[in-house]
Amino acid sequence: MYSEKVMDHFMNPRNVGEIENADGVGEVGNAKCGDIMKMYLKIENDIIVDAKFKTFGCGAAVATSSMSTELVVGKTVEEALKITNKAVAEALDGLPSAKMHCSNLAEEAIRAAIEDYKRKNGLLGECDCAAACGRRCDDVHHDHGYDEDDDE
Amino acid sequence: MGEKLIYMDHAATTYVKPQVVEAMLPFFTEKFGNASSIYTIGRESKKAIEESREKVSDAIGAQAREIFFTGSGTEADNWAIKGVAYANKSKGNHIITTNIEHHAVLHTCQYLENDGFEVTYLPVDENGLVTPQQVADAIKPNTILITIMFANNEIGTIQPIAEIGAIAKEKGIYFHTDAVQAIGNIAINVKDMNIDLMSMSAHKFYGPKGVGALYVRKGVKLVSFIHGGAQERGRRASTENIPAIVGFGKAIELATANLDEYNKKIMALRDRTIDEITKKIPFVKLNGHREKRLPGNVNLSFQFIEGESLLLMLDMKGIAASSGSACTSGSLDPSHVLLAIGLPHEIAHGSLRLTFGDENTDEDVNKLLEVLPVIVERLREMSPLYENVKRGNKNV
Amino acid sequence: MGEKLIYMDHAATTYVKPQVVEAMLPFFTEKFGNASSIYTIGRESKKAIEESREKVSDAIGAQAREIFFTGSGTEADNWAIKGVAYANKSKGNHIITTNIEHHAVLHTCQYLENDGFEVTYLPVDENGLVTPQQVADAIKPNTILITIMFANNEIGTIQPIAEIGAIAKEKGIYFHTDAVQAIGNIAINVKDMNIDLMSMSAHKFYGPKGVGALYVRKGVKLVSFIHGGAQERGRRASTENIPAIVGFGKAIELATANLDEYNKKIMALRDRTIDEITKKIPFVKLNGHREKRLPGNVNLSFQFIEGESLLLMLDMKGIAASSGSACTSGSLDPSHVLLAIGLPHEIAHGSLRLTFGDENTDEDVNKLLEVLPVIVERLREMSPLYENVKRGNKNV
Ligand SMILES: Cc1ncc(COP(=O)(O)O)c(C=O)c1O
Ligand SMILES: Cc1ncc(COP(=O)(O)O)c(C=O)c1O
Ligand code: FES
Ligand code: FES
Repeated sequence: MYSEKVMDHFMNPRNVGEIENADGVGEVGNAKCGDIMKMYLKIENDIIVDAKFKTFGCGAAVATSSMSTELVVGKTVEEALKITNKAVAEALDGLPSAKMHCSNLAEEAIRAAIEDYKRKNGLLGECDCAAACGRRCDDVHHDHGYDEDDDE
Repeated sequence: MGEKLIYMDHAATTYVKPQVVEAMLPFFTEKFGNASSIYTIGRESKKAIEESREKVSDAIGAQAREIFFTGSGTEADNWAIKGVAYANKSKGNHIITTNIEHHAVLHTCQYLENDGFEVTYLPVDENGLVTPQQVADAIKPNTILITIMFANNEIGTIQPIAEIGAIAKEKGIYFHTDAVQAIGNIAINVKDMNIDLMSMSAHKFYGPKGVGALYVRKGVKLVSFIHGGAQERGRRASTENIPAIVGFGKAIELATANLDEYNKKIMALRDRTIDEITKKIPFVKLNGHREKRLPGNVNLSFQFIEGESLLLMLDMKGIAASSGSACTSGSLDPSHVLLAIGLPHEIAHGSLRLTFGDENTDEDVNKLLEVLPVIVERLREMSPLYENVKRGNKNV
Repeated sequence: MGEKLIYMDHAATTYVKPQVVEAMLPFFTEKFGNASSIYTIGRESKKAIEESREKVSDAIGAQAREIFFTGSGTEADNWAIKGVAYANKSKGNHIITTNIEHHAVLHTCQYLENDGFEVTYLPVDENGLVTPQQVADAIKPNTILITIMFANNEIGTIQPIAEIGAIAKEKGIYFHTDAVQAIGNIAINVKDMNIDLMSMSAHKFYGPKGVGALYVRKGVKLVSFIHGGAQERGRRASTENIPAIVGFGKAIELATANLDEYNKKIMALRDRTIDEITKKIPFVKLNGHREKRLPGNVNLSFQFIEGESLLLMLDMKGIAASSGSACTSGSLDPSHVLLAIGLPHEIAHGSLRLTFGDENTDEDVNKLLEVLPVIVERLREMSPLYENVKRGNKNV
């Protein structure tokens, strides 16, 4: 079900933990649907120099958390915002279709952490706020393991 | 992984015992005749089926002609429930069940609700039990069927089946029980327990997959579910799956002959596992009734962690287990059973089911007790929910 | 009997090929994991199922996701017909079929007639054929399904499936075909033939019993038949019968790879049998179309004798065959198929079906040609009907 890369990032997750006095912290997800991701960013001169995470969730959730911390480090804030869940999934050699939504979590955690950084630094434009975490349980977990085009 | 696999998921399915495979094998190659045929190898197939039917009826205290082979436990459930419902709809349209049934029962009931039937889903207590009184109270003049599972597949809780059977009998209402988890694992006598219909499946007691059986008490009004040829006395069409039916018979014969000893053995593994894990690991809860539970079933919730991650890490250590977390299936809600016994979503997500069987040993449990605490701790260290606890805030 | 069995009843069922048994075996014992489980042996099971699904879809020109495994060919027929009927009843309630379908189709249609559907049973000609024109003429505004078998199990007649498919497509009506006798025996491409749903069963082409498959073209509206767990993408519940599914895949792969050669071989046996028997034995008639027939099918009616007696005597000589006589099943009427092609009852009773397969040889046919005339003559000598003939009265 999972690629070797997913299993590697699951069994040996990179950057687990917290950053004290992080410049941005984002927490997304909902324990109710079985996934919460918390992302910590250290940002210097608009560049992400360190990232750490904590995740409550499935193998895909842990692996995408791990991969996204690797992807953001060294990027500017604007570059990091362009990282999509698809990019995270691709970097892991793909995810099973029922698990694609777990990669949304990573994308949103990055956004939430950056938003927190922007807010703390007075960089937030007026209407960015709602966009950060529009993810809701019901949106993500709509399917029951069936395929998209099946009628039942 | 190189290591020996430690399989602790016997409620999901079992391997097929060598004696069972051996009994099946001739029917693939030499004795392959269609049981409807009148020539020698056809008659041999017919005979093999009837011998198997007798083994099944002997094991549950029924008559051979009350046993019908099906293609799965799920098919038996579908047939029993739809079959009784449609055959008796002139008498009423109300069905009583519980909210912790297997999906084979629940989804069938939901299908019937869409077709004009009315279904009462009895709630269970925190141990997963319904009471005979609850059943009695739910009966209405239009009730035609009570369907309550013998033992639950997730938390192992065993229902008061004989008492419910007695109530059903007194009121003249058909009583079906899904005994897929129970049969071959605990002693059942359909007559003593007043069971009218009972679903079984071979792959839960070292028989093959893809073969089930439905016990239908003589006299029960039931319409057919799979229409076609005249197999199974005209009640369940399809060329008989002779190797699998033979395997069913052999497996139930072996299971019944050896039941007490088998139970004693796996109960010891179960009890030791429950005792030691709850002692060794904090923030853990046993799900299901402590005594009224299947001999091989352990179901525990570990707070702050998620089941799929737990399973994957156990798998890396060579241990196969299962979970009630929705993340294993990618669906919305965790197990309806764990929610029904009152677990909050996030705790239900952290559940682990270990079901012991034939080949498990004390060493297997040792290995589990060695690796599980480390894995739980490791996942908790990764969990944002656990931080709060370590900071002294226990109301996460 | 001591003698080698000469099996000439491959349309009833086949032995399972050694390569197929070999492919299945590991899944009983070592690789027994439940395909819904996420640990290693569970994922291996899942993978085996998906590989098998691809073999099936490759064999018929479908996509893997259009194949759903079932517990039998009969279940596939029941599911296809009831599934389309109930899913589309808001559009109409009329179904078109023929009067020579297998009971799996006929009895399902009759069940639906009791539930408010209207069914047209098209008559066939003396060869067992329906014409595309008959189908076109039977279509009404409320027609939702056409279900016509690919090839008949008794007389072997092959219907003009592609032409009927084209009509169905043009009219926007779902087209199901019961291809249980055809698949693995003649080439089928569901896309070229405009087939929307197609039933298959492994035990007719050297695969195991108790496993079928339904091809469902992407987009077809179909309700589920067996409700329960989320197996088969949520459309057919039951723990997957992995050994059998693997066997299905292996068997269809072998059958397809070898189809032309296989056909040539058994056609030669068929044609020689037909030619020589009709030459050697008087008062005999070939049933079914002479050319448009399954490569292995011979169906003959011998006047003045009864099928069961014939089969029993053949069995004593070590030859296994089948008959359309009702006496073999204990029911009143002889085969509905033989009656539908216009045979009088007494002639239908005297029918013999020989269906050739893989292991049959020219020597087998020699043996048959040696014993059959003797048996027929012996039974005729016993028959009061034959007396009249011998007395010169041919209008029996
Ligand atoms: C034409 C036809 N349809 C359906 C079936 C039923 O298949 P199964 O025996 O696998 O249920 C058969 C054979 O029995 C058949 O010949
Ligand atoms: C309680 C219960 N009922 C029904 C079933 C369905 O049986 P099968 O998988 O044979 O269809 C299962 C197991 O899967 C079960 O545990
Ligand atoms: S976290 Fe629940 S499915 Fe990934
Ligand atoms: S003669 Fe005995 S059943 Fe027909």
